[in-house]
Amino acid sequence: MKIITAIIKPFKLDDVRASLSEIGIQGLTVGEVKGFGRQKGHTEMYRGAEYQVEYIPKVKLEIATDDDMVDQVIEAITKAANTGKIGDGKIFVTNLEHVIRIRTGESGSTAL
Amino acid sequence: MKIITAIIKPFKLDDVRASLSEIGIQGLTVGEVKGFGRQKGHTEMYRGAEYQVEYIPKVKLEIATDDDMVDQVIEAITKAANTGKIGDGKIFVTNLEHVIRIRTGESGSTAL
Amino acid sequence: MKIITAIIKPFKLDDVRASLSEIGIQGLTVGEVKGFGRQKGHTEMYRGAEYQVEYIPKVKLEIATDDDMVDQVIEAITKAANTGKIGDGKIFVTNLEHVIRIRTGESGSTAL
Amino acid sequence: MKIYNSLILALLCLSPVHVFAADGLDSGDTAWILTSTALVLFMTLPGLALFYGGLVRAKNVLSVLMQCFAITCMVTILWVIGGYSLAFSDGGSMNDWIGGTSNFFLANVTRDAVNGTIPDSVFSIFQMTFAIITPALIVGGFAERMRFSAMLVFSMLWFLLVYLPICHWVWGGGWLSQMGLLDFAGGTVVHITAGVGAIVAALVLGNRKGFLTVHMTPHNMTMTVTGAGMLWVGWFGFNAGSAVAANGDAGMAMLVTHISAATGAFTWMLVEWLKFGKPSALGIATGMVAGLGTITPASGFVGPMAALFIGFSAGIICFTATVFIKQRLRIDDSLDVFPVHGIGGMLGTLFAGVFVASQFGGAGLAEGMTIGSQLMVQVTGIVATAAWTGVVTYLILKLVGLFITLRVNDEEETQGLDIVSHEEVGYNL
Amino acid sequence: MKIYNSLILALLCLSPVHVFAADGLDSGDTAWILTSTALVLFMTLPGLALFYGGLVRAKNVLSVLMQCFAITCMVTILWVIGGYSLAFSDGGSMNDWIGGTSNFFLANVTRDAVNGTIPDSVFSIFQMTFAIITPALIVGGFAERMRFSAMLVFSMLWFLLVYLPICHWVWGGGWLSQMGLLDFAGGTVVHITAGVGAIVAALVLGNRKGFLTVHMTPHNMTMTVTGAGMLWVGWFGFNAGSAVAANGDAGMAMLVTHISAATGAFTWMLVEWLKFGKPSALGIATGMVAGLGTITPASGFVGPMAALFIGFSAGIICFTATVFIKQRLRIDDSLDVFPVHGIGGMLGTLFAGVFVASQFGGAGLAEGMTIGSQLMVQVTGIVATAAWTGVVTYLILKLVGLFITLRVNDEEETQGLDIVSHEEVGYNL
Amino acid sequence: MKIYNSLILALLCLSPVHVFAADGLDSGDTAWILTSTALVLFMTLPGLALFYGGLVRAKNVLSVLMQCFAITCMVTILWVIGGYSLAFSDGGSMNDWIGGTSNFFLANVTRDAVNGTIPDSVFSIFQMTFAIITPALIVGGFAERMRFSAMLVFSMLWFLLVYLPICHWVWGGGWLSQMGLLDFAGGTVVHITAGVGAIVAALVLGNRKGFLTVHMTPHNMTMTVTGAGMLWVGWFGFNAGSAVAANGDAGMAMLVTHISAATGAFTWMLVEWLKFGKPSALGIATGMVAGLGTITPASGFVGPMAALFIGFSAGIICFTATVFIKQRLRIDDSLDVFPVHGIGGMLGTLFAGVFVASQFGGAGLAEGMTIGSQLMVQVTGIVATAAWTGVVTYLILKLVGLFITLRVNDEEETQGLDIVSHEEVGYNL
Ligand SMILES: Nc1ncnc2c1ncn2[C@@H]1O[C@H](COP(=O)(O)OP(=O)(O)O)[C@@H](O)[C@H]1O
Ligand SMILES: Nc1ncnc2c1ncn2[C@@H]1O[C@H](COP(=O)(O)OP(=O)(O)O)[C@@H](O)[C@H]1O
Ligand SMILES: Nc1ncnc2c1ncn2[C@@H]1O[C@H](COP(=O)(O)OP(=O)(O)O)[C@@H](O)[C@H]1O
Repeated sequence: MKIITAIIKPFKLDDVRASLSEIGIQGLTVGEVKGFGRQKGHTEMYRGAEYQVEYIPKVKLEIATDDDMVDQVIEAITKAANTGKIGDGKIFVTNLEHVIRIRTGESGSTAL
Repeated sequence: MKIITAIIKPFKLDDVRASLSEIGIQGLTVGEVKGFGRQKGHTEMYRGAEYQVEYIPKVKLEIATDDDMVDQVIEAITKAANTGKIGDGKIFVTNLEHVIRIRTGESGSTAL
Repeated sequence: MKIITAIIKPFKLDDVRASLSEIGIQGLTVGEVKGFGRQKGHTEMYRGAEYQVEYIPKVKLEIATDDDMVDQVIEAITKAANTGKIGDGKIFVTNLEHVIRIRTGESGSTAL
Repeated sequence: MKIYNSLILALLCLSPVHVFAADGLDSGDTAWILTSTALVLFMTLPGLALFYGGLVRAKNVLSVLMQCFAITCMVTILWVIGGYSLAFSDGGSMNDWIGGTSNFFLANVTRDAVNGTIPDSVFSIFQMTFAIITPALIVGGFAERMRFSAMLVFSMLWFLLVYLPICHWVWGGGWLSQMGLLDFAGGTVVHITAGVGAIVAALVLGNRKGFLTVHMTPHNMTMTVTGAGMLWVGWFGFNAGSAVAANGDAGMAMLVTHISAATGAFTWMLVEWLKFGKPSALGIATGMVAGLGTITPASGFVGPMAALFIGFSAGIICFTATVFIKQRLRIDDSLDVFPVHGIGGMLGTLFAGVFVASQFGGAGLAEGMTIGSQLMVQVTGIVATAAWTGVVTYLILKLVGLFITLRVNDEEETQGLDIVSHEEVGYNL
Repeated sequence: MKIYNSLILALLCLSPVHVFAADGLDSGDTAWILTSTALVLFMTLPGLALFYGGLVRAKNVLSVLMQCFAITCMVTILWVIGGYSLAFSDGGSMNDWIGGTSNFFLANVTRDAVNGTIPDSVFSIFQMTFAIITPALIVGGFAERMRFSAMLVFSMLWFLLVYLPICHWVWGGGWLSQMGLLDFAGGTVVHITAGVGAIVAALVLGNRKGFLTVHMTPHNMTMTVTGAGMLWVGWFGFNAGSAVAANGDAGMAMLVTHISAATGAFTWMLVEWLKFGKPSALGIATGMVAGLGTITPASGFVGPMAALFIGFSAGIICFTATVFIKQRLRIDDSLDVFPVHGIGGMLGTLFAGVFVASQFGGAGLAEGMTIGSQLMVQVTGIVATAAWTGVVTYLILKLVGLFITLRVNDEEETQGLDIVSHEEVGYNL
Repeated sequence: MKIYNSLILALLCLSPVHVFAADGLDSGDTAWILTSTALVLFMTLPGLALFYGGLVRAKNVLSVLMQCFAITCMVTILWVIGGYSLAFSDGGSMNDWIGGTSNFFLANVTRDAVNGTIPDSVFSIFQMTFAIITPALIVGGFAERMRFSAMLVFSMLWFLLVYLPICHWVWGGGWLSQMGLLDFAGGTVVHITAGVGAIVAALVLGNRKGFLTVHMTPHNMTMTVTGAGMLWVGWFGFNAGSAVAANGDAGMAMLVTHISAATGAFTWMLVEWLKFGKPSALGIATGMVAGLGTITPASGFVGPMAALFIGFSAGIICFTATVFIKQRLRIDDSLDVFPVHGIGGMLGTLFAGVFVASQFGGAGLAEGMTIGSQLMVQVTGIVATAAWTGVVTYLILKLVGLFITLRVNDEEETQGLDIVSHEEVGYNL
């Protein structure tokens, strides 16, 4: 199993969720993060004091999934989150060794 | 070493912490996340506009631990976080290659 | 590739960012978390009710990077985030199998 | 001299309200209208700004506060330049339609000028606060999507071409006032104009992206409830201040205003409880505004029992209108200005024509009027106000749209007006 | 005629306060009570609502705002129907205990009715704002756990069976007023009843889950401080408005009110600093409320030096009571209504009996009274008010509990009342 | 007798303002000053506290609220003890410089004492609210870094050694008042002293860690805008209340105050728009305060056209000063008290000397004064006030610094004053 972590633009969250649902993904976990990267933030002025906003609000999605779904998930996210502009974000894939569903104690793929 | 990531119901945080302490876990990191899954949110009405709240507030725990503690940790979390109702959450286990304690520079198990 | 996750004191974020920039790290993702560990929080009194604040605000950094940069990154973080006092935090290294840049679809090191 | 003495004394004794010096000034009345002015300004800043600000998404909160603030400033300046004059001075041959220019730059508002029993300066600033809140109410119709510059130009023209004439028609001696229209504190002048203006603006600008499909829940209901409380308190100045005296009329206006607010709020809450299963803070606060808006035109004319009825009606009818416009017509009058203020203002203007009658505990119909004939006048007032407002608002928006893009683009709307228009964020918690 | 002239003029010159016209209305007094009414409403909405709302956890903030709001509306309606009449009209043979029905539906509150030097409409709405805030204060006792429907029914019965009779006893000509009880602005009528009502409710409902073990820190201290500021300002209307005139009594009441608030706040802060090592914003704000509650019954009777002493005592004694009830008795009077308002009200009612004496700079004892005999009256008032409130509150809750579950269940308490009772959330930041 | 009658009547008819009884009390004037007192207190709590509180970082918000609160309490107590006496009673041979001790502990502020047409109690509490807000304004200069205990001691001494003497010089019959300085509502007494005090404190304490390099954006602009709205409304009491009567002077003061606020705000917004590309909520709110501070000394003397000009100048000049001090001088007067209040107060005090002239629509110069000679007086007032304030503030801080560390250490500054000084946090959302 894998964990697929995606950092995307916040306003794309709904689209990404929708296209993940289409390919049968039923669960995921979302967190708010700030991204530093190539994309630059805006400048705010406060009574003559200038602040470059360096962090950009991003959303982080974590999806635990079976190995055979990984490519589909990546594709679904890539398509839905793409705007072609800098700052669209990244997808990271890491190995998931074990998963347990707390309610039932099930483990492995059936716990997803 | 492993990283054990648990997504649980927020009000169970204190119980889980307590039972982890009992088995000797001294450190962990907590974040607020929103979960999408089988559990459904409530419906809010605002002057006739209806919104299905799709995300459910969850808490994400990350615990870095030695391999031999993994089963105990999983058991402690499962027991403490279980309500038997949908949405109790998941536990994910991934591999932790390396750990450093910033204060001392120690690494490996002693850094946990 | 690796993912380097660091839990640090919030007010050290700017220093850490700066020293990561120096060694050529261009992207990272930051989240707010609360840490439980050896460091203890302060006590708050509210009209005679006493509350021990158990969680300490921390910042979590995630940096995806090539294998050959790992040591430098660790060093940069350790130096910049160190105050020598309890609660300076941890660095975790895990394996990153795959990375995709959403904007271009690039994958692997060039996507970082 | 003796005769003179006696005359004065007779006057002193007969004066229904208060003894006042020869120049007519009454310090008690003046005190109350000074206070009322502060209360009505308080309704807009921060009252309405908070009430509205809490209802939008966090990314647009400052844009709403800023719009209320900028309108307050701009209308003040316009009022000084010519607004007061066009609304309240004698328009000569045009007086049916608009006031004159004799008071441009407040020429005659001198330190000693008296208007009734209060200084003219006080009268002019009291009225100014009404002129301020009316365009500010419209902000709710186009919230979260209008460009700031377009908003300023639109509000300026709307104030000049809608507010000023209608204010003159009703309160400045124009044709509706000559006809005997009963509008004590602004059912037509303030609420119908704002309500109609808002929904026309909502239609011209179009719905927000994702209206009724994506989450657009209030970002801070505590802010909205705070604003609601301030509106309630401030409205005492609005309605009881409109007596332009500290007397029994003012007292009764305050009493009925309060009763209608409470009844409107409670009714809305109950209806919501019955229909949707839960009573909500937003519901009770909205019902309160509906109750207040509806009693406004009637507040100086009716008694407590009528107020109970008016508040109750407001709760039911404005609720129904709100749901209808959103769910059926699917018009994104974003903060429901029309169903609450527009419908409320119409309702109240009608009720004023009925409950003014002394058999209903009212102040009594004017001589020669029957309930029927008064109602005809009220309907005329409502129709004229709504029609003029609707048409002129539409034309202004179309005109402004020729020169300035009215609406931010999609990406900006997604990012939120706070950053896009003001390069600021509401919260850094 | 000359004689008549002279008489009138003599009257004009002798009138201690103000010249007024033949019908007795004084525009200055009216202006001030209109203003005071706005100020006292402001105390509840948004003042008290924010003060309380900030103290609870984020998941319950709207429930508190909503309870204050709904109580405001409900009490208003009840006041119109019969409350004003039962509190302030003549109860005939029952007058010792309760008023009559002659003013049901505000029958005699006509446009011209005068009460002292102000319109009766103004008097009745001014008193209404006191009737509103009293049950709203009790919300602090059962916060974060009472069901909304049960809260409404309880508040309604409590208002009818506790507030109205005691208000009549003290201010409506009932037995305590006949005895000469000194309660200028509501030490017994408002603060003791609210304080005792709250702690009884806390006991009957039981402590919140996790009381004193899990974190229940205020979710938004800025909201609480905002509310505190509004309470302070609004209290000027509460106490100085209770002079029912704009004169020296009102001025002195405002002055001593302010002094006691400041002293109470500063004292509480210092005590906290000494005892716990840090002075807190919550502490200073709470001390302010204690100082205000305590001066309330005495505010029209005492001078500035007494106010310093009263504020100082309030700071020390209410602080001690708060810590005692929480740490020793472990009663979850969640927002400390009893130690602050209950104890404060008792303290102030006692002090009124002492510092009214002219040797302490007070307005002077009534003829035939000594400090000793006045104190006996004050103690009688305190005991009677506390006892009646305690017993009747308990019975009401038991009664209501037979028909409606008073408290949400554990899971709902965990989830928070905002979602559970109102399907809303405070913040979407 | 007839003659007497006639005389009285003549008096009645001539009295410019109002008939009043023999003891001189006027209920309308009293009502307005009671109200104004509430409004000016409202400016500090919660107005200024919120305005300032929103501008600092979240970790310091309670420290700012707490400082405003504690200053309010402390100054109240000092005012009762001796402040009122030193500011407003006759200082005998020292009267040029400071008042006397005859009114210590408000000895003569009895229930019946009258001051002009209002009770002395009302006059003394009205003036107290000015004494409260002035040191509270200074909080903006040393925000986010001063220790709470040092802040209390400093504020106490500053109040005694700066505020009281200057208040006596200008309003208590001291040398500046004898000279004929025009300062209607506090350009010198309040704004110049606060502005100069703040920048001196900023210099002595040093800049905040990371000033102009790390992010120090306002943590809650909605709070700041809320506070701004409250300041605007409250300022009506500040300026129009300074007429100490409900008459044409009060009315005109309110009108010009409002105009200047609106013009200052709008101008600042436009300048910002031109210079930085975007108009901001912070900008418009700051311009409003600048407009208000600037009109303050002139508010009772000038007419509407002058107000437009004064507001406009405030918008331009205070804006320029703010940017200059921050970007060029790099002085961390953290919330810009000097450029807004200090510069604004100076500007307004100058303008008062010009626009008072009747040819500019003002109330008219005093007999024997020309614009030139009046301007000389105004300059003297400005220089004397600024110099005394600057020197004494500096000395106080140096003195206090000998005994108490003025500033928190680096680590504490990083952690934030809320936890460090008060063991509390603003938000637990
Ligand atoms: N090396 C990295 N490690 C972790 N997160 C990164 C890394 N590089 C970028 N990110 C995240 O991806 C987001 C987008 O990256 P950015 O460089 O701005 O644009 P793009 O995705 O188009 O390359 C960043 O805001 C950050 O959150
Ligand atoms: N595949 C997944 N990947 C990541 N997180 C998941 C996944 N499935 C569920 N979750 C998380 O677990 C939470 C609980 O899941 P849910 O399906 O609602 O109930 P249950 O845990 O009882 O199966 C979700 O809210 C979500 O945060
Ligand atoms: N086993 C662990 N797993 C995950 N996070 C941990 C673990 N131990 C500590 N942490 C995180 O590191 C932070 C610092 O740890 P702490 O024990 O307080 O001090 P130190 O880093 O000096 O050892 C904690 O607040 C917590 O966020």
